[in-house]
Amino acid sequence: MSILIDSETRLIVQGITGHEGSFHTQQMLDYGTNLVAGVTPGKGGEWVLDGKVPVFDSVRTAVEVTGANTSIIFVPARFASDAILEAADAGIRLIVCITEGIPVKEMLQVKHILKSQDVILIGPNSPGIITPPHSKVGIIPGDITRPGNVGVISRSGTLTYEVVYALKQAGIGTSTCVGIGGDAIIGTHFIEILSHFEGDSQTDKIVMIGEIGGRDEENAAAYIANQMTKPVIGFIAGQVAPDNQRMGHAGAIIEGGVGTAEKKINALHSAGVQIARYPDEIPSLLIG
Amino acid sequence: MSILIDSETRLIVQGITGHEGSFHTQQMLDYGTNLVAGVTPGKGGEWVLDGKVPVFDSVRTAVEVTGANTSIIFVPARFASDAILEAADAGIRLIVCITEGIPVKEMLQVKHILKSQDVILIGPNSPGIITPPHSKVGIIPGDITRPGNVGVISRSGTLTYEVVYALKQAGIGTSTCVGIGGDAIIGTHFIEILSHFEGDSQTDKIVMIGEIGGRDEENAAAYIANQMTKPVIGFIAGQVAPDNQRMGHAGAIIEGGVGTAEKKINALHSAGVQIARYPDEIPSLLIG
Amino acid sequence: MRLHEYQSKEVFTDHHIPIPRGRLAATPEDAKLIAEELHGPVVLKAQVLMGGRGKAGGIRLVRSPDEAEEEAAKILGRQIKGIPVRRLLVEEAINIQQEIYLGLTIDRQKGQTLLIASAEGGVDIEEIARSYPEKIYQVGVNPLLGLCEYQARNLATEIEIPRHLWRQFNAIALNLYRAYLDLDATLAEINPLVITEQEQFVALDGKIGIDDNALFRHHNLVDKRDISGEALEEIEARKFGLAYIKLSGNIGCLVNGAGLAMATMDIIQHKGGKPANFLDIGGGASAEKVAAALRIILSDTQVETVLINIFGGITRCDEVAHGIRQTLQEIDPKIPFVIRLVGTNENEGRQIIENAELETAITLADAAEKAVALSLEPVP
Amino acid sequence: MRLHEYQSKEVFTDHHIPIPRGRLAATPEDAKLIAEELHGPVVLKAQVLMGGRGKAGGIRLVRSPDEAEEEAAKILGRQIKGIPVRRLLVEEAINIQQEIYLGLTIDRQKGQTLLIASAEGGVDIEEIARSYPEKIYQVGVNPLLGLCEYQARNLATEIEIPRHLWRQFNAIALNLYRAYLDLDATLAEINPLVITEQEQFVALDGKIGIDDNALFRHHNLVDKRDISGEALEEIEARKFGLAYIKLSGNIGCLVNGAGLAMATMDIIQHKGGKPANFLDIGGGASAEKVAAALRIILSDTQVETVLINIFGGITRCDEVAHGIRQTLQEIDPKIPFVIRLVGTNENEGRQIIENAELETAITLADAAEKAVALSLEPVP
Repeated sequence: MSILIDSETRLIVQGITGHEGSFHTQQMLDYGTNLVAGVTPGKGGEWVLDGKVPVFDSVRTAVEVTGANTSIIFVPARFASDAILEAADAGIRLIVCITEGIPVKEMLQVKHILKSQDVILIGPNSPGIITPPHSKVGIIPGDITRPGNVGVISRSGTLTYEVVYALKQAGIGTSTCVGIGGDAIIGTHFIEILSHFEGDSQTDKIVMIGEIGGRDEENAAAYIANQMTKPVIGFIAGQVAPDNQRMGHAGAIIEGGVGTAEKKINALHSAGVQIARYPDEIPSLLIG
Repeated sequence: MSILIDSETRLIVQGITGHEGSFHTQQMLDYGTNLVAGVTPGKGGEWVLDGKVPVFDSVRTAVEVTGANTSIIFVPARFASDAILEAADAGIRLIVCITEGIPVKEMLQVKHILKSQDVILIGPNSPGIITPPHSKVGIIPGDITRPGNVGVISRSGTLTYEVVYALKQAGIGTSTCVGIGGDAIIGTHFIEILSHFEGDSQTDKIVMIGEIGGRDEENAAAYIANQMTKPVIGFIAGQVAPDNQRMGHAGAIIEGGVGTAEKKINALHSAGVQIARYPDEIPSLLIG
Repeated sequence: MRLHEYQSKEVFTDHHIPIPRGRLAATPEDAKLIAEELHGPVVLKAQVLMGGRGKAGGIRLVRSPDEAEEEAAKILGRQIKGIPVRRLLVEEAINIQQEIYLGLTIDRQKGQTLLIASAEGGVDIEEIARSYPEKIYQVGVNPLLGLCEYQARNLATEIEIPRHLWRQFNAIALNLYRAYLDLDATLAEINPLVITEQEQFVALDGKIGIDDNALFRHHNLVDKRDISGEALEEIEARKFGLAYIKLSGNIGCLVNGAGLAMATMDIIQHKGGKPANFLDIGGGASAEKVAAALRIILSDTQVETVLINIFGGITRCDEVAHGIRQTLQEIDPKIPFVIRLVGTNENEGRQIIENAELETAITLADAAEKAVALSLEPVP
Repeated sequence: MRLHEYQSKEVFTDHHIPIPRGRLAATPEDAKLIAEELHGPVVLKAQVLMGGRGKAGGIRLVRSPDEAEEEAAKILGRQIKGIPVRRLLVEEAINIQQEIYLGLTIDRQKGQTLLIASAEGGVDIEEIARSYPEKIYQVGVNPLLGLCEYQARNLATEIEIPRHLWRQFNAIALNLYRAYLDLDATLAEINPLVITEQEQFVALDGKIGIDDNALFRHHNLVDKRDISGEALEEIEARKFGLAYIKLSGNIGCLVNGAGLAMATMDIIQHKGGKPANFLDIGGGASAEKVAAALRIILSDTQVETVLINIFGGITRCDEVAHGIRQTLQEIDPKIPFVIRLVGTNENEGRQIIENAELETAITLADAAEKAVALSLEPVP
């Protein structure tokens, strides 16, 4: 087993004909993902990637024709929030948004709309999800992972690669790796993914990669202390980051004392999470 | 038993210090309604109606102090949608909005917000609810009803009075009478109230008073045919109304053939509803 | 409140929806001048709020400025459904490739706005909706989110707008929704929305209806309200906040509440009489308002009997009775009245009326029967 | 992107939030002139984006136009945290009865905007928030509905605004929210919002921060961006879409991805070295962008070693390698480089680098150790 993506996944790619969309669609196909269609308004009826993937004008049509249940979004930031809403409206149940740079105002609205719907949004600004060895919905390079029993959750992109690669180098495999995205407003936070891993029979340990800003790690710490039975290893990037170039007082008022790497590390440590000082330390903590 | 209001009802009046609010608050008190407080922003701390009713600045405070669970709204149209949202946000579970003239755009938003909340909105532009002999949340004159086993639902104001009064004259009593309101966008439609009456042990028969426009009666007809076991007597006002001064085609397109008194009467008749030709006929149909 | 075609088109222009070039003309000379400015064939369109103006001769295609002047003179002299034509819209004639229907209105039941489109627009759209409902596409708009681009795009797909025109179509749909929101409209319709032979979208005709409850936000529109299409009584009624619609019968009705007013008309008909009007004095009417209502009823020369049916709630029967007595003291109508007062302060009210020696009734059926009987008697 | 106080106040005025009378001065003479116009005491406020300008002498109350000129000359000659003061806001002095805090910002966790208020505004608001959190009131705004009047009113109650001022306060809160929406702000703050002795609300100081991702909707603001407070390297970096922050160490870092860039800095520190900067080239950077990034790093004279850490995903290692080689051919930096390329096209990339005879590494730990060792060697 794995989390979020499995043998039932039927994936469509929104923005399949764009530069990134087409490159990563090929990568996902090569990896073995069950990719059933692409969507690019105005290009419906074409077949792309050597005629292997049909393109539809709308998510709705793609879902009707192919029975898709999962979508990955590569459309430009200007159109991405509309793409998320389109996917949700068409009945897609898992939406992975790779696009970065979506305005906060739009994401606040999208998040509120999705609240009342039975849909999971990963991202935006996420590297996606990979379940080695045969399924990925995202841009995480396939060859840097191997199958295994460690679940990985991260707010970062390339830092995630660094970590799963370090695991692979140490002979440790990944059950599923989820990049939840680096933006201020994201669809799914650490806690939800932790709970998926807690319930996943293939996952024995979890690596959680946080960074400075927000209080997602602090919330996760409380959740781990109260709800998790599986061991969690943590790493927080930004320990030597300069003072955040904050503006105004409002952020400080609502975030209170949280947000620094030190506070996050302390919170996680108190919750029983072992903390790596740098990514290369993670494998030894998992083995040890 | 009765529907919507009962011995658990703890009522506040939003707009209690206004002309209408204060008059009808007195009427409701005289009738025996369990009225616990009023709300008028800026007048918190006062006691009104001979010092019997405390006034609060906000619904939230009123709820905190008095444990109110029901609200009736008399505030002017300009402020009424905000008042509904305030009540819902403060945890009120039944909101009766008497105010008429709320812009449609605001009501569309209010209705969508309330959808995701566990709250019943009656109205706007409703005469309210009365359960003779001791509780009313609204402006229906108390002395024109008597307790009994007939549930009354109506879209109109004074026509409702006419009907319950005709029932009383004929010696027939009312379990609960609900005015759902005459506006285009209302919180609760016939169907929901029919279902309450179907489940109410005190109600044996139901009188449903509709009028031209919309398709609420047609929907109710379908519901009655499929879900109701109790007999329903209907009356539709506007049988000789002039052609609705419709503008454009859009209304005709979406309403299709529905909306006229004739269509509504036919739909209800097919659903087994006995139709009165005019209000004074209703009692004989109930007895007969 | 309804906007004229030319007003709707001003709104379209403000919201970046293309319309034909053209201007308003109040005289045949204006029409000629505008036709000269526009070069080439022009269309003259009578600006009346009634439907069916085309069949009534209110729309003419002309080839020259002189012809424009000539035809304008004819239309401006005409009445359409009893309403004199005061102004014409003079517009360039458009080469039409396709006529589309695009409209926004409220779905009361679902509590949302619908965007409606059909590949076959034009005057027969209602007939198409009835006979070929599958040709009409609808999409519900979340009122908290507004119309989304993907929704407009999906609609473009369904009515088979050519792909290279999607962007234009989407912009028009989104702009129409924006106009609808900005104006507190309950209807915003472009019919037909045409694709020209130059592959441009143009709003050839438009209708906008504004939510009367939101007019307080749109004083500029209220100031421009066109009352030329309304009966004098209706204009007077609106001044006093009364809902009045003139009908063809001889029993004048004064009632509180729209539902009760309709039921009163219904029962008059059932008892064999004919209502002269619908009149709702609303809730809590003052004596002055009642007096105004009664004056409006009595100004209709067809009225031979008056039925006053008041079920007091917010409305107080004594207040109504004062209004009646006041009016009867001013005007001596010399026609019979039947008055029914029930509810709040009915005793006080009846006393005032009794002093005036008017016919009264207790039940609605009784009141209607008496009024009908009186209305059938020969006028003295 | 942050707005200056004077820019924020322009926004307030556009949104009907009262501000003190006053204007911007670029010279002492301007300041004198404005002081004369305003009659009476004025406040001179240095327009810099740094916090703490009051303590740094950037705010002065003066009694006369002559004094205004004199003090303006002093402030305009000054630097605040290294940034020269180029402009002053010259404003009428306000008689303050009470200072309130009012702000809007994003709560990332709940995914909504918070309206925050406190009866005790002013420069110590963060201290109040820490020591007396019960004095800070917050209300969450539904992003689909916007701030409601009752929410503003409830907040007015909680911070004990006198009742006769509720209407004024509510209008300001609602207008501030409108400004926040219109500008795609992630912060809009009035601190202090003062009640004057004349019982009027005035926004005495304001801060607005705009969502960088939404700047495409606000070209007018971007054009007015003030870069006087930024290091030259940072301005250059923004030009190429690079995220760069200068630090005080000697190991220049070039990394793809913000998280990995931070982790790289962290490991450098753990291995005993000191990062000279944070630099994220983003995803899928071209050779040109990499070259620009490298030029920026090398323009920092404190940099004695460069660590390049690329984990290719969207980013292609060969493209990065080309960018590096190109720059090294242009500039001969004469300082050691450690280069780690992993992921997409890493073999192609390594080949390009190997030809250039640069130090390479496989793991991040290895790369960091090598870079730190090199950075500790005496500069040749």
